[in-house]
Amino acid sequence: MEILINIKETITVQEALDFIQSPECGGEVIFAGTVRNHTKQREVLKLFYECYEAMAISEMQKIAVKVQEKWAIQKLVMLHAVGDKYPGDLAVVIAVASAHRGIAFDACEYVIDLLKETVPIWKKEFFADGEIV
Amino acid sequence: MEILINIKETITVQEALDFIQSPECGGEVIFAGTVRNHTKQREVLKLFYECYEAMAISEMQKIAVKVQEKWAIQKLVMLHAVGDKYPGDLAVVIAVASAHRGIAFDACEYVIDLLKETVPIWKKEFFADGEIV
Amino acid sequence: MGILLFGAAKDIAGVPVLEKPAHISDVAALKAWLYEVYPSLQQLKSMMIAVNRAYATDEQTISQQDEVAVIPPVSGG
Amino acid sequence: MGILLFGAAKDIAGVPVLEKPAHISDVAALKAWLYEVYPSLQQLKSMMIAVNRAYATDEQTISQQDEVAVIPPVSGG
Repeated sequence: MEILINIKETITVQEALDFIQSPECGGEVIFAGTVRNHTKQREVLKLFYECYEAMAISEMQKIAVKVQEKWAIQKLVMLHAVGDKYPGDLAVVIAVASAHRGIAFDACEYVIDLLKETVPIWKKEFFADGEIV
Repeated sequence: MEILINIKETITVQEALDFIQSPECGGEVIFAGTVRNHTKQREVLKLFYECYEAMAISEMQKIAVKVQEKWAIQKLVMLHAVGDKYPGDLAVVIAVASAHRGIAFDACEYVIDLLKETVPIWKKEFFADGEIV
Repeated sequence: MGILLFGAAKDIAGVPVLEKPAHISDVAALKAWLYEVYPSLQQLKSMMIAVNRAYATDEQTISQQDEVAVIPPVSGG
Repeated sequence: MGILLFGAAKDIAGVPVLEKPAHISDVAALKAWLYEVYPSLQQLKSMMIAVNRAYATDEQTISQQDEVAVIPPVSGG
């Protein structure tokens, strides 16, 4: 399995596509998480993502190892943005390429679920009403 | 639910992204199906996709209606390429945007599964050994 | 209107459109006639008939104004 | 090495790094000390300790050379 893991200011779906698309794989599943302009009906101005980068990369690598143990996936991309992010901005991109689409869906969902549970990245929400959580 | 359905010579993931990304939705799931350079260990030179376009569009609309009945999806894109397609070329793109990622994964997989079952599109495989199936 | 043929059905018949005999008035009769004229159609894993761009049951009637199509197993995606 | 603080834990402590008292030799003792010095940390839904960039159990020992971090509930993605 080829793996691309990256944490940086700005991420794009295109760089994930560029890495996973290949004539060997038939099915690619991509999850893109974007900043929403509301959380539970409250207007969001921006998010600020911080991360414990060395450990975050290590935890992402552990997720990749688990994926490899579970499924025959050819390529896996995990990208996470950090810093100030505004509504509509990309926060996370997960991309999986496989010969069989069923396992690509399963693996992609598994990765984003696990990333949200284990990878040390934190967001602060700046609401329009002035609160910061 | 906003819907984009298109059948044409060349499709891109970007046009699906442009349609579904919005500050209202948090999660986007995209399936991209590309032409593989092999089928069951046999080298593929190209595929030729033909379609019964008017009925294909109608069947895709029926899928969209089913999706809408099942899940709270904000946006749905179904793109299919036709004509000669070579290994690495995009054949199909499904994209779903939703506030909740779980249903976006479910809906996206449902759409591609159903599309492969019901939409009148046919591919001819041109193998390196000369056979056409 | 004629009968549209696609994919493997078109290859077997060798033409993209067939003239529909006037006596055929439902899907079951159309299928029987097609299998008789082109026995190789029986090799298809499935053969659906679409009437006015929607999958039709065997019981569905066909009039001269209907758009009729022969749908071999689809293989998009 | 110092103790790294992130997210809500950093906000509660008001600093990104703390000096680790020399007498603390395992994760359980570190947690107890943190809760004593910063009682507000008890309001966190969870507080994990990472030792050398991996989640640690309460029993894990900590030496002066280890990289130790306080991990409040993560919220990436």
